[in-house]
Amino acid sequence: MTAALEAFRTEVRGWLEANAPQGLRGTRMGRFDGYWGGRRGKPTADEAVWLERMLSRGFTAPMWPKEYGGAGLSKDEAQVLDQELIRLAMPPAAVGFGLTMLGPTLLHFGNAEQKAEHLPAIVDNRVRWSQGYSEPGAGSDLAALQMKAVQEGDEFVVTGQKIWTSHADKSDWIFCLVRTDPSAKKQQGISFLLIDLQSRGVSSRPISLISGSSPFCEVFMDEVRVPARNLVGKLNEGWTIAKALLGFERTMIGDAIGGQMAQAESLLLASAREQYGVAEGEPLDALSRDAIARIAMDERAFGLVRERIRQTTESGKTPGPESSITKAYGADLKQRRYELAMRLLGPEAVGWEGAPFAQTGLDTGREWLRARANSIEGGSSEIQLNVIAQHVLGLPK
Amino acid sequence: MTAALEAFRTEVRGWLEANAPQGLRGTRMGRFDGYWGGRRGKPTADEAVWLERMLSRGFTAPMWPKEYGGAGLSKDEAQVLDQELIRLAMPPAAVGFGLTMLGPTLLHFGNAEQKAEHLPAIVDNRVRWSQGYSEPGAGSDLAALQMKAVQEGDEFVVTGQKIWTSHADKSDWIFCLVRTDPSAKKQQGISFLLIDLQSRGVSSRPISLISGSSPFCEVFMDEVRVPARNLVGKLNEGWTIAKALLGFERTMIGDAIGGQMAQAESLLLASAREQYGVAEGEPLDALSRDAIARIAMDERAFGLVRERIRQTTESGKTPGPESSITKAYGADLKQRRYELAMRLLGPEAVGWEGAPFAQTGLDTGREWLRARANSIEGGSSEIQLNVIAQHVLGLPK
Amino acid sequence: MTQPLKLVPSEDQVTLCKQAQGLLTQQAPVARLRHYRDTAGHPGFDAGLWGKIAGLGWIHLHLTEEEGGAGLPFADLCALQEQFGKVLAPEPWLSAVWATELLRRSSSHRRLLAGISEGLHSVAVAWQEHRYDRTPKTTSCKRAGAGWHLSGTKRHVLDAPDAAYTLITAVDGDGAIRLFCVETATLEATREQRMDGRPAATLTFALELPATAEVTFYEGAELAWAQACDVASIALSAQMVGAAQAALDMTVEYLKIRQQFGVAIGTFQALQHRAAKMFIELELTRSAVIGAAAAVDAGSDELARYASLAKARACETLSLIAHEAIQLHGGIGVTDEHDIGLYLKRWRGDDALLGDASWHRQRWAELGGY
Amino acid sequence: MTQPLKLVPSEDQVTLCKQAQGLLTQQAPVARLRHYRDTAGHPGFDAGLWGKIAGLGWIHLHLTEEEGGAGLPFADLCALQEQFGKVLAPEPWLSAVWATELLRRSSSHRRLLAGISEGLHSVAVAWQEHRYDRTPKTTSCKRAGAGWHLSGTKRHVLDAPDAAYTLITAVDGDGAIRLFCVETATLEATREQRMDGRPAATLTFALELPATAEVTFYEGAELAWAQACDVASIALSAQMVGAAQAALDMTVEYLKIRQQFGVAIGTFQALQHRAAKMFIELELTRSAVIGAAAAVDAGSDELARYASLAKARACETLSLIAHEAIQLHGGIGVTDEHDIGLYLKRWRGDDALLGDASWHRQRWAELGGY
Repeated sequence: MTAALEAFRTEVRGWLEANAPQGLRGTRMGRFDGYWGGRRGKPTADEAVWLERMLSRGFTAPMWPKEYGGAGLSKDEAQVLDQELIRLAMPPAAVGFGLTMLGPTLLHFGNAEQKAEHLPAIVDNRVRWSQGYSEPGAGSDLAALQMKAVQEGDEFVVTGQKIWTSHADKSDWIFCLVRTDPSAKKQQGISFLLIDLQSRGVSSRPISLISGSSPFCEVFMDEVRVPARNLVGKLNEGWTIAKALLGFERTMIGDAIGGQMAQAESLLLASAREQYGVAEGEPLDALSRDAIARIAMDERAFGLVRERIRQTTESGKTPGPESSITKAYGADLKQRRYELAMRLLGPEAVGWEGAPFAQTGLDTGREWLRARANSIEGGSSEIQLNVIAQHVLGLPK
Repeated sequence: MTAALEAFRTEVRGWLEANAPQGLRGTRMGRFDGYWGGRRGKPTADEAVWLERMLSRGFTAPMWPKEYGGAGLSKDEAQVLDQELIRLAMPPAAVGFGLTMLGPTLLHFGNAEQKAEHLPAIVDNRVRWSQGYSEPGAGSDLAALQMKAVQEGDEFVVTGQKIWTSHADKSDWIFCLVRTDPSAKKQQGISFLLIDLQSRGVSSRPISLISGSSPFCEVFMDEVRVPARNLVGKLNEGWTIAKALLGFERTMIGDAIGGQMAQAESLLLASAREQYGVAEGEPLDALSRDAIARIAMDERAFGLVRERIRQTTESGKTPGPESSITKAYGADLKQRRYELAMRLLGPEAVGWEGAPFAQTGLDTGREWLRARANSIEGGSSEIQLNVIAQHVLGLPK
Repeated sequence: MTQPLKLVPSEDQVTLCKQAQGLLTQQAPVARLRHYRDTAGHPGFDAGLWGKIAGLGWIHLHLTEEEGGAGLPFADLCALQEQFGKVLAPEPWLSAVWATELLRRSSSHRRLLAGISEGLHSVAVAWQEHRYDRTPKTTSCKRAGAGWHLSGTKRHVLDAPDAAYTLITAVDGDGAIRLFCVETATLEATREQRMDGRPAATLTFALELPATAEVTFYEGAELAWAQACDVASIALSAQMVGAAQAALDMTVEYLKIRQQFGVAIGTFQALQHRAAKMFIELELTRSAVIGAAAAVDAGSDELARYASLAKARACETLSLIAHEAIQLHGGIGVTDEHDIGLYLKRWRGDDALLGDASWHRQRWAELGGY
Repeated sequence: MTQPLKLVPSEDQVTLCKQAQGLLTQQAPVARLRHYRDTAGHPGFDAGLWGKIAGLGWIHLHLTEEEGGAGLPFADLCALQEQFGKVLAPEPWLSAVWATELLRRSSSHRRLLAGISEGLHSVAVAWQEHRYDRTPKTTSCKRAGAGWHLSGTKRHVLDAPDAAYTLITAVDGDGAIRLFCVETATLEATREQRMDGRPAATLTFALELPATAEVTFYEGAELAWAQACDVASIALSAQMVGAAQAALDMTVEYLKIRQQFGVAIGTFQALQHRAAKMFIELELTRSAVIGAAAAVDAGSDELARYASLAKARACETLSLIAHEAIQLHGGIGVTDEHDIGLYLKRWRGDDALLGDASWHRQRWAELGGY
């Protein structure tokens, strides 16, 4: 096994050395900073080459079956590939909610036609997906959603509003939770529907955050007609799918934060040294040192808990309540990290834009503000704590 | 007004200079470290003289009416007296739950006979009172209490168990919440009863805490016969009295902690200097300094909030929900103070008894453990937070 | 035995607060901040409102009658600051308090003091160079003939873009602190676009000044500078208590109306406890600030410790409440559209002014000899 | 690219843990601690149980076959430590691990190593003088003829009252660290009555020792001492994870059964969130400890950082959980009668062993060059 794995590593390394465009090497920013594709996507020349080559190996969706364009790799092989990509600091060739959220969901719950129609277009990044879950009245209480879909012949007619839809303005399709039985009990009348965003009656509006402009949008649907074959799973049984997908989303957010945290110690250190004028190799003041070490150590433990979950979870299995740990802790950790970064910046932390503020400080300020949303989006920390208390610890409702 | 107050101060100062026994001057430990009285109380010669002289002025209960042995002072005059006592560091001449809890309650809710019978014996410290509130099944949910009192002619027959009764073994009487109507809704069937602890059928058992032996007892009542005239307020309407008394108790605990905290900064400093070998006048390490300053500053703010409440509250008024602030914050503050004290002691903090541990370290350890109960006794911090959320902020139940 | 500080408001103060509330609620909704923030025009506040405040005599309310004031307690001024802080008002009141506290200790610039009180002149205080150090390091003054040569850079000078005059701290050749009053127009100013949207600038200068530009003090510049900073810190802390109160009020209100899972989210005990903890911290901080204001009125020799107590607690409490307020508002809380985010940004700005909590704890310790 | 550490238990390890659970649940209830605590007799633990543990080959489980062990991963030993920690067992396992890690790096005391493994000898490690410094300051050794003069005082020497031998750290005239193996009976011992009820003593000595008393190391004493302390810290952290798990389990159980206001108190959201937060912290800490054990097995060059990570987190997490556990148990939680308080006292003892969280954070920073 390990020998086979090492052989795979050698082969992959060689292939990457030969095929990874020089212009992209060393440019990796994280697991989610790469080419997002879609009809409106404009890859650079390097990105286009990189995508095409990776596609030839099925490496944009390494663990998906080959029939849909994946590589059919085992979990361990996929990890080796990942490590080799990181080794060259290559950005992922394709990124998107299709790969991280809808794809795994369709693999579980989609029928043969849906898989055949949508998975290949996710793998090769032709179609960019967005997520239609939250509504103004359905945040933490997601099952209170009101967007209604009425079946008329072989179509659903969809009317309502979604909110917090990332990149709706750049996406091609949206997967939506819709209410198909208003008379049933909350969770029971919900269905999971795939909707082409170019359909007549769809409109969207971007949302500004406290940190400035954002990828989030509101999406409005006014009698949008959706073919009935776009229903995933059974009618009124979308809640199970919704929950599984939330697991993928939580894991994705946890991983994303993990990636962003990797540099925390050295960045905080550099900032403290600059602010207090302490040369490399000299000890920092005790308060800064203690605070930075705390974040760095928590970051290491966070990496270990995610790796332990990864090693424990069977390949391809829907993430369980343990994904609530990484979601909640990751949000908290990132917030604490930026809070400390701001504290180190001190009076320089008040900048919003332009001189006399340094750009790194301005970026830190925006990240600090943006991080406030981390404990709200993708299931608030309060919801994650509820899940852990009730579904892991078994405390009564 | 201020002139009259200054005249009063001059007079009191002169009287104290003439009458405060020399042997007690400078021995004050706090507001609740003095002579606790009662049938079993054995005052020292100085304590007996001090009590007698203070009684001659009504100064053991300075704001109570003169007819019951008080001095009938205004709130401001009482504060002047207090300041002058502190000036000489005199311990209070009489201390006890009669003065802090039952007395104010009887002044509000007692009838003329009850006031005449009990208040003078509280003022002159003849009778020591204890409090019979909590039961094993009725902690935070005090109104779930089960000790039953059945009226038979002009007597109640009382059976049941109380817990957390401080000094039951040294007290003469107990004020109890008892259930007089088992069929009524929880809060409605409760009465407030005064019971002589020498009655037949009363027994008690001391409780050991994690910090060692304690003043707490369990009290058992087995068909104890209590004269019906000892009912305070109306039958089945004891809950209102109970709540008012809890306000006095919370204020008392807050004040007690405030008194204990007064020395926190200098004691923590001395300990840090000793542990780290830092001479007086030299700066401490940054982490200790920050931690000690935090406690010291919070202590100052805590003193200010209590003083502000004192100045705001009308003289003699039942304390409102603001007493929940001082109870909850006081417990937290004291716990944090001892946690820091232990952290400064480091490996020396693990002692329980005897050499090779220094006595101050051992005392700190016991106080640290004892402080854990501060957020549980007298209404847990959780209950105080409930009260603030619902009764101050008006959040819905 | 000194009397305990007076911590309850007088009837006068209550009346004054009501008047301020009426004025500010009507004319100074929080939302107006976005306008000043997004336009960065001149002035960066409502000159009409500021004129009204001056006209009511509030700016010099706590000055003695000899100084042209009403002789009211500083506690009353702080009560007004609290109302002012509730709506995150961008008017230059803090700078006015600060400059006033400097100039009333000075023999040289009495006319300017009157100008501030009457709202005629807005005066900025330029002091900041590196972090929170109050002693200038790089801004220096040298005798040049009968006058002075003054040069240096000051950062984050609040209200400078609209100030007629700027008071600048500098060190002389002996390392002593001196203060100069300069027309702002003579300084090279880079306007800052700040998170809190308030007008501020970085100032750079190399000036030849007449001797009369120096602000001279009755009891020395060092003491005056320290005391003025302490008094200003207390006024700022009072503003922060107001901001924290408003953010908590908005949040409690939201908890009562926002429905999820078929009930108001304010019924959830975890949220109730968090709201209660915020309330407790706020009450402690309010008491600290009231105590500090009373210490000013009582002429307490612990002014510095009280000021550091007030500012440290105000920083921590407004931080707690502004952060929690956003979380408890959920998604809407992180949108620019909702006012609650403005409180978090204001905290950031206020935190950076005159020292953060950690800096003040260190100062408290130093004042205590450890 | 190194492989990520293996963080999942092998089947062997799972089997081993079940076996340990069976043994300890049956023969080592937490309540027995009160007996050892209150009598302070000899030995201060259950010799029969300790013999069984030795008999099962667990003490030297992770030693190589050449060293007389079973060649199992250190991770397996840590999994056993966790089970052991759950019941707050007072048996001298930590001292055994510590001494073993020292002696397996030594060429001089192989027979003693075997004696420890077989449970024949209990060996204490005497190192502590002032706070958590690992380098001896006052205990010194001087050459005296062919042997050594060793003198000093060591505090809080765990398991010393029952140990046949004590390993003592000292500095020689050149400031280098040396280790000596001494019969405990030759030392002046003051038994400590500790909060956690474990046997420990303060040792004072001024001895003439033969040259053979020195423990000599293949790769130098300094490295061996550092590594042994790190490995012992990880084993201790695993015990602390076990204690935290047990305290959390007891608390969650209590939340389910304790009724107030007509419902189980575990239905209250504020308490649910607190329990969930404890669980999250514990999972992070468990991962850190598992990672540290895996780092030992992998021969990682980050051993020191992993050890400090594990111990710092174990201290913080057991503190959090032990404190919260008492609060959530309410009144019964602060009585000596209930077991939950024993966890808080054990935390205090474990916290003071081999460095508290703050000390390890500082060490982490120093290892990182800041």
